[in-house]
Amino acid sequence: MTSEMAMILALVLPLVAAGLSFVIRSAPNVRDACSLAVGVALLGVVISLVPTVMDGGRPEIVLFEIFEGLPIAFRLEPLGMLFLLVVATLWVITTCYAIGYMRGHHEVNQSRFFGCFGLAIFASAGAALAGNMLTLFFFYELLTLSTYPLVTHHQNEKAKRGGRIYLGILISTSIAMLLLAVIWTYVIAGTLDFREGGILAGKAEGPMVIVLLALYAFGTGKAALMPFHRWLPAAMVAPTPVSALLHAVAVVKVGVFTVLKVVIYIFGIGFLTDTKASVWLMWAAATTILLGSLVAMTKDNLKERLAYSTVSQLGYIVLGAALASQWGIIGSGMHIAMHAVGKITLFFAAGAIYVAAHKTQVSQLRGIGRSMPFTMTAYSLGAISVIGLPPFGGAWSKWYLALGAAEAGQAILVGVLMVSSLLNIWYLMPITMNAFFVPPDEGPAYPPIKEAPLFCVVPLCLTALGSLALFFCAEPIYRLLLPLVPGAGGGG
Amino acid sequence: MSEALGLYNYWIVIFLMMTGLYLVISTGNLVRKVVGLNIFQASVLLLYVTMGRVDGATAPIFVEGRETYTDPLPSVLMLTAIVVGVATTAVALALTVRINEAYGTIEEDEINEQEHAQELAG
Amino acid sequence: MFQQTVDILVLGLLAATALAVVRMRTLIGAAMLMGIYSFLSASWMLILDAPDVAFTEAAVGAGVSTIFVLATLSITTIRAKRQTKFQFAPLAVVVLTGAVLIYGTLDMPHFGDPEAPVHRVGNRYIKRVPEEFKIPNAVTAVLGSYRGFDTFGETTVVLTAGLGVLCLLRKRREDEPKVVTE
Amino acid sequence: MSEHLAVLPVLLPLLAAPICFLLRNRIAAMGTAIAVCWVTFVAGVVLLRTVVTTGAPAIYELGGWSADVGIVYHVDTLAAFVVVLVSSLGAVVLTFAPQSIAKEIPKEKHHFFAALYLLSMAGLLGIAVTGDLFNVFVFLEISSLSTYALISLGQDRRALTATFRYLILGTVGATFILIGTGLMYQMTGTLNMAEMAAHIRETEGVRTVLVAIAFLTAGIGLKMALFPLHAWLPNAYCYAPSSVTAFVAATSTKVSVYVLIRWIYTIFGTQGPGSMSGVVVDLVLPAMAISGMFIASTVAIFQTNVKRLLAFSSVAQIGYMALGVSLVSESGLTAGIAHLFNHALTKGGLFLAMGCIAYRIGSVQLADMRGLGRRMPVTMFLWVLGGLGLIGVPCTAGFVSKWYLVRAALEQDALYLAVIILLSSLLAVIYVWRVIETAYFQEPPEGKDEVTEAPLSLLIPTAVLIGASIYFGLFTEWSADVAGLAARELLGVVR
Repeated sequence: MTSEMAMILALVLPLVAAGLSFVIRSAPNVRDACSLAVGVALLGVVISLVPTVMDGGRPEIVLFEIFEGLPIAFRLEPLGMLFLLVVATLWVITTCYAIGYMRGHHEVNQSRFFGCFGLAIFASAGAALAGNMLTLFFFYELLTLSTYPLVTHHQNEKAKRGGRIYLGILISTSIAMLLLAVIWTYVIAGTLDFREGGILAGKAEGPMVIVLLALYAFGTGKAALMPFHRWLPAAMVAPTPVSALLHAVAVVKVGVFTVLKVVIYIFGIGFLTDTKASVWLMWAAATTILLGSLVAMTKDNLKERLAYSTVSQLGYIVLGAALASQWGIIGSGMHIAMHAVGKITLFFAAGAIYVAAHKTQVSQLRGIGRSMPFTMTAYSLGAISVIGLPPFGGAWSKWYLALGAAEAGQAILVGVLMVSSLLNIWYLMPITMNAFFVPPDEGPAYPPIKEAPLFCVVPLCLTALGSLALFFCAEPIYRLLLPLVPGAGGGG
Repeated sequence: MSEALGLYNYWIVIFLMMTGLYLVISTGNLVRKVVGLNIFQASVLLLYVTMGRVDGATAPIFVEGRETYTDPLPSVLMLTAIVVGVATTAVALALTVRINEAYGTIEEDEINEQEHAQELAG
Repeated sequence: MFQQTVDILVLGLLAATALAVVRMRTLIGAAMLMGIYSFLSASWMLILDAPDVAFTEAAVGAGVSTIFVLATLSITTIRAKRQTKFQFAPLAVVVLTGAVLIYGTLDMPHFGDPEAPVHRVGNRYIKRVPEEFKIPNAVTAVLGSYRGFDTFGETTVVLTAGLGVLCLLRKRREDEPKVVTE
Repeated sequence: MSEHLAVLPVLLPLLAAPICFLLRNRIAAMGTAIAVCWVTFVAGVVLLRTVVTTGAPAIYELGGWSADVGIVYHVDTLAAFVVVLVSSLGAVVLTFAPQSIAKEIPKEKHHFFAALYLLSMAGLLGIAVTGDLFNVFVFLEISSLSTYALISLGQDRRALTATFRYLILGTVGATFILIGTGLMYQMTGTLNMAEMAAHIRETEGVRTVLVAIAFLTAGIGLKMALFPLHAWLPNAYCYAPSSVTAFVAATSTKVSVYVLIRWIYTIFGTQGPGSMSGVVVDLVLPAMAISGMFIASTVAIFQTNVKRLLAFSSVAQIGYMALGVSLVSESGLTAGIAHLFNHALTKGGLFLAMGCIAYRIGSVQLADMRGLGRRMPVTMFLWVLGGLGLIGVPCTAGFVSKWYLVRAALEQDALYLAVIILLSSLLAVIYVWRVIETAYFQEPPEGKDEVTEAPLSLLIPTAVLIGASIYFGLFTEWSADVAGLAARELLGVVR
C-alpha cells in the first residue's frame, strides 16, 4: 500500500463508519461492531504511515481545484501525522467507551450520534492531512457543523442554548476573522499552500503581519483563546463521549493545530521571530492560561471545570506557537498529544461517574473513590499528567514549553507556567483527595464497589496507562516533530 | 434664452410625465393609480416623438420631390410602447376587479386595514 | 411662428388636462379626462408629423384604454375617497425626478435639429426603405421588417396580457376552495 | 440548426406558450411545457458550450437585418450563462410544479399557468440574448406581465394586492427604463448596445447621458429589488404559489442584475476616457448594496413567515451581487456573476423546500414548522443544506461567491468592505438558525401527527437544486470559472 492510498483510506474510513451508522440503524450490535472494526482499521492505516514521515517522506494528494490554483489537497507532515495518530488512537478507545456509555445511559438517536461522530472524525482527519489553508478551512468548518448535532444531542432547551453559543462563536469567528485572514493571505501571497518557511515572508510587513496573525489566532475560535472561549464550556451539554473525544481532543486540537500550522507554514517561524509580530500573542496566551485556571477553580460542575482546564491548557499550545522558537514549537506539538491523552481520561472518568452514580458536581464526589476505585485511580493519573508531573507524558511538553520561554528570554512567562501548574494542582487534586480520603455524604463509609459498565472502565484505564507510557516514549514524538524547526538538529 | 426656445417642449413633456407619476404614487385609489400610470406612459410617447421631429420635414411617407422626412424610428418604437401600455392597463384593471371582489373596496388604506387585521388573526 | 403657437397651445391644453386628472375626484371624470389627454397627445403627434403613432394613440390610447377603465368602474365602484391630507413625499419625489430630467435636457440637441445624433439610424431607414421596399411608408417598413421582432414581441405582450386577464377574471366554480384567509 | 442556436431558447417557449393554452387539458399542457423547458435547457447548454469553446459571441440577425438597421441577438459568455441559468431553473421548478399547483391553483387554471410560465421564461431569455436596448424593454414587459398573472394565482387574497403593488412599481420601473433608453437613443442615435457603446465615447460628460444612466439604474433597480427599491418583493414572494415563488426568486431578479451588468460594462464602460457610470458604480450602487445587506438581513431575522423571511434574505443577497458588480474588477465581477447562479440554485431550492412544506402542512408560518425536523426529515435536511448555502459555509455554492467578493474587496485594499461583507453574512446565520431551531428543537403543534414526508415528485426537484448548490460549491468549472471568463470578456481582458 502506498502512502497516498493510506492517506485516502484514512479519510474514507471515518466516512464509511458514518455511513454505516446511518444505514444499519436497526441493528445496534452490528452497527457498533462495524464502528469499532472501522476504527481499528483506521488506526492500522495511520500507524502504517508513521515510518514514511519519520524517513522524511511528505506524500501529497491533489484532488480538484475549487479556485484557480487552489485545490483541495492533502499533504502529510509531522504535525499532522502526530495529530492524526492521536485522533485515530483515541477514536478506537472512545468508540468502546461510547458504546458502553450510550447503552448504559439508554440514549436515543444513537445512530445519528455515531453517524455524526464518524463525520467529525472525518473532518479531523481531513484537517490533519490538509495540504493548504483552504482545505484546512473546509474541514475546520465541517467539524463545527458535524459536531453541532452532537452538542445538541438531547434536543432540549438547555441543549439548544448550549448549541447556540457553540455554533454562534465558532461560526462567527471563523467566518468573520479566519476566512478574512485566509483570503487576505491569498491576495497577498498568491497561494495558500503550506510550505516550509512560510509563504508570507517578504510579502507582508509592518502592522499588517500583526493584524493578520490576530485574525488567525482569534479567528480560530476552536483554539479557545480568550475572549472567544465561551463555546467550550457551553459544549458540555453534550453526552460525555462527545465532550471527551471532541472537546478535549478533536475539536479543540484542530483549533490549536490550525494555529500551529499557520505559524509554521504560513508565517514561518523565522519570519515571526524577525518581525516580533507574535509577542503580543504570547501574552494573550499567558492571560488565557491563568484566567482559564482561575475560572476552573470556581466551577462546581465537573465537566465545566474540566472544560476551563482545557481552555487553560490550549493556552499552553498557543503560547508555544507564539514563542516561534525551536523548543516552543516542539513543546506545543507534544502537548497536543500529552494533553489529549490526559484530558480524555478525566472526561471518561466524569462520564463513568455520571453513568454509575448519576453525579455531576464536584461537591458530590466525596468518598466516590471507595465505590469506583478504578475510575478514580485513572482520574488521578490523568490529572497528574495534565498538571505536568513526572512520570507522566504531560511533564515533557511542559518542560519543553518552559525551555522555549526561557530561551526567548521571557522569564515572566516561565513564571506563568509555574503558577499555572500550581493552580492545576489546586483544582484537580482535591477531587482525588475527597474521593479517596473523605467518607461519602450518605450511606456506609465503605460502600460496595459499583463501577460503570466494563465498556466504560476499560477505556479510561487504558488512556490513564497511556499517559504513563507517553512519559517513557516521548523520544519518538520528539524525533517526529524535530523536522518542523529547521536548523534544530544540532540544538537537541 | 436660446436654450429655452429649443427645449421648452421637452420641459412641458417632463411636466406631463411627472404629473402622471405624482398621481400614481400619491393616490390611494387603485383606479386612479392606473389612470396616473396611463398618463405617465402616454407622456413618454411624447418624449420620443418629440425627438423624431426634424424641422421642415414631413411624415416619412415617400413622395416624389421631397428630401427631408421626420425620423421614422421613434414612431415605430412608440407604436410598440402604446400596445405595451394598454396591455399593462388591462392586467392592472383586471387585478382591480379581483381586489374589489376580495376586499369589497379599491381604496388602499381600507385594504391595508383589512390585511392588518388578517395578519393579526393568522 | 404659427407652428410654435399651435405647439404651445396644444401643450398647454395637455398640461391643463393632466392637472385636471390629478384634481378630478370622480373616477368616471378621471377616466374621461384620461381619454381626452390621449386624444390631445395624439393631435400633437400629428403636428409633429408622426401620423402613424397619432392614429394608434387615438384609437388604442384614447379609445381602448378609456373603455377598459370605464368597464372596470361599472363592475367595481365609481366613487373615490377624498384624499384627507396632503402628502409631501410624493411631491418631493416627483419634483426631484423632474429636476433631474430637466438637468438632463440641458445638453440635448434642440427640438427639430436635423443634425441631431438621434437621426443616425433613422436616416439609414430613410435612405434604404425606398431602395429595398416598394412601400412608401417608412414606419410600416421598419415596423414590419427591420424591427419586425419588436412587433412580434409586441404581439406576445398582447397575448400575455390577454392570458393574464382571462386567468384573473375566470370565475371560480362553486366546488372550488374559496380564497384562503389562513 | 447550429446557426439558429442563439434564437432557439427564446423561440421554443414563446411558440409553445399559446399551444399549451390551446391544449386546455391540464395534463397535456403541463407535460408539453415541461418538455419544452427541458429542450430549452439543452439548447442553452449547447449554446454556452459553443460560445465558450469558439471564444466568440454567437450573433444572430433577426429577419436577416444587420445590426445597423435591425435587431441582433448578441450572445456572449455572460448572456449564454444567464440563458443556462434561467432555462435550468425554469425546467427544474416546472417539473416540481404539477403536484404542487394541484393543491394551490384551481384545476381549470393549470393550462393558464403553463402558458404564462413559458411566456415569463421566454421573456427572461429574450432579455438575456438581445443586443438591442429597446428589445430589452419589450421582453421585460413580456416577462413582467406574465409574472404578475402568475403571482396573482396565489391562494391568499393578499396575493392580489401584492401583485398590484408589484405591477405599479414594476411598470414605473419599466417606464423609467423606457425614458432612460429614450435619452440614450437621443444622444447616440442607435438602439444597438454595441453601437451605442462605440458612440458613447463621443458624449463624455454630457448631462443627458448621465441622466439616462440614472434613470436606467433606478428602473432596473426597481426590477431587481435593490434596496431600498424592494418594496414589492416580500409580499409578492410570500403570497405567490410555491412554484411561482421559486421560479421568480431564482430567475427574475437575477436577469435584472444581468441587465444592470450589461449596461454598466457593455454600454457605459467603467474605465478610461468616457467612463460614464462613475457615480453610480463608485457610490450609489455600493451604498444601496451595503445598506440592503444589513437592513434586509436584519428584517429577515424578525419574520414569522418563512417565505417572507427568505424573501428579505433575497433582497440582502441582491446586495451582494450589486456590490460585486460595483467593484469593477475581475474577481468582483466574477463574484457578482457567480452569485447570480449560485444564489439562484440555493434560493430556488429553499423555496421548493417551502413548497414541499406548504404541500404537507398547508402553511409556511414558522410556528407551524415546529418539530418538522422529525416529521419531514428529508425536506428539512435539504432546507438546512440550503440555509448553509445562504450563510456561505464552505462546500456550498454560496461560499464560492463570497470568496470572490471578499477577495475583490481585499484586492482593492478595501479591508473595511471585506469586514462588512463577512459580518453581514453572519446575520444569515441568525435567521437560518431560527428556522432550524424551530424545526428541530420544538415540539410539534397538537393534532398534526399525520404530517409525513413530501412525495418524491416534489422532493426530487428540490434535492436536485440543493444538490447542485453543493456540487457547484466544489466543482466550479461550469459556474465560477465561466463567470470569471464572462467577467474578463466584459472588462475587455483578452482571453
